[in-house]
Amino acid sequence: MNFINEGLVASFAMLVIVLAEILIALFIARGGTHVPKIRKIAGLEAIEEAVGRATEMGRPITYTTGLGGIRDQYYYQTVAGLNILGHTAELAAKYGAKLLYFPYDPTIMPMAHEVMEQGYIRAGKQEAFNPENIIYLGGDQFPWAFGVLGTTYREQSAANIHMGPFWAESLILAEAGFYTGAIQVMGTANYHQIHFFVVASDYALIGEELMAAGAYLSKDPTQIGSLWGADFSKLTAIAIMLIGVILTAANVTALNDFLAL
Amino acid sequence: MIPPNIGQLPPELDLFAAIFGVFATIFIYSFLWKENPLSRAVEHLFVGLAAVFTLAFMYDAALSQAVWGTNRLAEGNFIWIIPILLSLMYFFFFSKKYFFLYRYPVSIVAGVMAGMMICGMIQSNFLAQIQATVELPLVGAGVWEGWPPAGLNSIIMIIGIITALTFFFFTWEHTGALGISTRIGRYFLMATFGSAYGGTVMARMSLFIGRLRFLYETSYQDWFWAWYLVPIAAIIVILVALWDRSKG
Amino acid sequence: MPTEEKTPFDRRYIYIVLFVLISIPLLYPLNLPIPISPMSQDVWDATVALSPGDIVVHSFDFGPSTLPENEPQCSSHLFHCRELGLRVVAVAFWAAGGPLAHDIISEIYGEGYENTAAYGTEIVYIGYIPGAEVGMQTFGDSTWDAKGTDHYGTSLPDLALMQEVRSVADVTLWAEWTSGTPGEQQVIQFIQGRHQGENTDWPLVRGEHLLPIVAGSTAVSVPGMMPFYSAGQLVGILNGLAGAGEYEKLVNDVYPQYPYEQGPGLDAQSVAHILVILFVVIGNITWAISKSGGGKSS
Amino acid sequence: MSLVVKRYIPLAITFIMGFIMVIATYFLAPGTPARDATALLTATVDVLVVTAGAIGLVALLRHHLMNINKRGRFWQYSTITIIAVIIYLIIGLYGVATHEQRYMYASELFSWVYSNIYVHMDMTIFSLLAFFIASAAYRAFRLRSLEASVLLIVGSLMLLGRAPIGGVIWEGFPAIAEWLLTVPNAAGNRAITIGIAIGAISLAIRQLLGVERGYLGPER
Repeated sequence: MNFINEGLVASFAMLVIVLAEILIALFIARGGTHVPKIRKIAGLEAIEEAVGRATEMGRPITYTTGLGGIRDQYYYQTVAGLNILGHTAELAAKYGAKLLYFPYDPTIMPMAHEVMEQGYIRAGKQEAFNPENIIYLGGDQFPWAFGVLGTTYREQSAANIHMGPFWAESLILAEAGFYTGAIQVMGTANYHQIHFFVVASDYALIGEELMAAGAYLSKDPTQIGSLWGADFSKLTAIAIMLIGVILTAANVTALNDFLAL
Repeated sequence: MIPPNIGQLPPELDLFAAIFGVFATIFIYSFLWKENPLSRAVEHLFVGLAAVFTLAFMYDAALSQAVWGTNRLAEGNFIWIIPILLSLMYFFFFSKKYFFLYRYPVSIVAGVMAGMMICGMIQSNFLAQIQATVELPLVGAGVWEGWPPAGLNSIIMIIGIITALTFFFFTWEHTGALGISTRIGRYFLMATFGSAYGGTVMARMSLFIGRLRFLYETSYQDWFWAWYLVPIAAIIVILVALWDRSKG
Repeated sequence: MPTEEKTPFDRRYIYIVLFVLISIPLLYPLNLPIPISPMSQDVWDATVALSPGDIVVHSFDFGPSTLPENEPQCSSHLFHCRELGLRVVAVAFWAAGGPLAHDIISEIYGEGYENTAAYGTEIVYIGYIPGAEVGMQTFGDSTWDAKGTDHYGTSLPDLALMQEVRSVADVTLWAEWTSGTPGEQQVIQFIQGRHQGENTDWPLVRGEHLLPIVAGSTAVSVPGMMPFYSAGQLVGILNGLAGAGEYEKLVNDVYPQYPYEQGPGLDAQSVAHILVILFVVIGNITWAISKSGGGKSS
Repeated sequence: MSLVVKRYIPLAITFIMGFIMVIATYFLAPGTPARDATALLTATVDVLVVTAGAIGLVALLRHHLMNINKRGRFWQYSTITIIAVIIYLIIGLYGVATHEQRYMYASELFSWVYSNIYVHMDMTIFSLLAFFIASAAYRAFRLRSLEASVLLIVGSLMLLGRAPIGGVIWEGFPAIAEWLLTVPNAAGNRAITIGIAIGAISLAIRQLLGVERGYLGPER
């Protein structure tokens, strides 16, 4: 009878290390002892520029959170995308631009509604929020993508912001922006699609940058603390890899044996 | 989930499907030239069908879990009424006052998924990747033979992984040694994206080739060939485009 | 930035050239030679290493939209498994994969195979298992619990083959045909990862016996699979249409009765790749000219 | 009070569920009754969200009906959507009514429409990517900077290596492509993968603790 399930000992140890680092950093930052500065993420700075441009041109902003729902293991990207939606809605309300949001999975419609409305409330323009700007286009990949493509084209949107988990439709969305000459800010952590965003959009958020967006935009010390902790986790990963490589070269298998536990 | 067929459909429907397929294909491709009434019509048709398809998909999945699964409602396990009732809270989407009730089903789903995701991420995206890096061969028989030698590959990979990972440091300034490392890391990321893009072209082209083969090779009982319709569809597209332009 | 630029070369010309030039090899095949890539060879090697009677799971996790790539991959591998005398348990974790898998299996095992004597001993088709990764996890832990009956309504315990396959520990090879999620990553996370070391017949990877997984995927997903391939979590990969064509060729060399059909498609691929490279070159030349022209590009 | 019901109870539920799932994975042995009980939790996920499909459909119908009603832009096309929804829904409901197990897919016409009408549009839209990938490469693969050049050169080498013609021109191309995939690509992807794992976990922690300003987070 094992205490920890077979084959998961090293995994549990890693989980404990990562959790501990993130939580400790989070609480240090919350206490105000040390709040680190975050490096600039160009893609997130560009959102304000995009919203501003759309306002100037009097054309709408298109926003999607990709094929994200809450019932799949990619929901963390959807949550990140919704956080940025809240921020974009706040900016759009402040400037008075029209923001169109296209939910994919109907399960997130209430959340998107709430996040958008909160953004408008923060900007002090609750009355400007129009639920009709959340347009459902069916919860299947290509009808949805074609719907977004067509609507973007007809509305001649001036800014396309796509943040969340994307699959094959990523390039369709990127091309939609090219057709209307829109400024495009896109981000995803689905690594088989990031390259499309890097190639075809103006600003791309790569992988982890998407998940860091919520903390980055909120400027909340607690959330920044969690990023700080995540940095330590990455440092730990690098350290384990370097030590492990050296040990393996020296024919010491202790670390390898532990990782295989 | 898909049960055996009930009833038989007349075979003539296949002919209809082939005709529809050709027209839909050409109308959608006409979007490449310009957004036009035909592509718009196909788009609206497709979105309508998709909304019902999504509903059917979700409904059937829920039904097979809650009612027909082992030891579920159909076998008299009435506790499965609870998730069904909870799911009904979603309908308060249309109410202003009780809107927040959707949070109850969502909170359960989000929690379950967060837990599953954390474990899966640590195991396969974190630990397994570290493990694989640690075991890259550097010394040993045959490691430095051939071209490129496996040892050199290992060194390149280790440098690439570590420098690219430093690119994702958010709370430390990218200056000094860290700055150099992130610069190298960016080149590795660019190489990753370039190779991924180049490797993807094949996949996208094969989809188009598949469609062309549908247009060129589909037949119905050897007297009707799909490509007969291609010029007709093309003429319709041109006529409609002219009509649309004259309308302004 | 790409969107700001007025391209002197309208995108529509690119579209037309592409459309016309790709049609040519489909109508008049060029019959270029096909080299076999190591990733496809690995799939072949992993399959021929099994002994007759071993159990292979075929998981059909793709929809109709990627049929051109996935179908020749899984058909040729399924045919190969049948010829080697391996026993096959087929499942689908995509709803759309359910009816597709039936059609593909019917092609290899013959129309109406579900009523033959081979059904239940050599092949079982369980059909669509709902719940994506959750369904996978359940199937890996206990095959009978994931779904009560097979695709045709027979209770799983009534099938002789399923009496032997109670969990993934009884399986010797997992063939994953995928074009997205759930796909190879979910199998690695929720099946391979949870069951490591449970069967000593499995190959040893980093000190653990791991369920060998071969995957066939659209070429998009393959770069993302590389970490898993080099880490040994995936044994071999069929990469898109090229991988399918290569495997068809490998099978065709040993079993000439198997049709080798991807030739014209691969020729068209070659044309397409050359075209894209040409577009990139032309793009750079026009860009260089417009740049030296002194601010003409707005 | 209302804040408790609206925010803190759902937050607590999320935290507890996440905690249970982690504990179950690491400490409850497979096959034990406790583990099976947590497996049931995952089985409820599909059931819990089922009505969302219906609200999506209602929202879609409402959007297009309003558009027709006020004769908005392209209102004629809205009627196509509505007719498609109504006909397909009737076919599906017919399946529910006639099939013993009440599945929508059970109607043969329903799956026929899917695999003969729907699929044609699906595959065609997917294949639009062949055009888009070519024109995006044309626009974006420029020798603009050193980084962009890496993208361009690696991309072109992959293009040559992955098509059969590459091997015909020079037999080294497929080997280079293979090397690019297995060494630099794998290295970059592994870094991204590790980064995503940590980013996702830190996001999940923020969410489970309720500090993320999302749909359940504190108001500011």
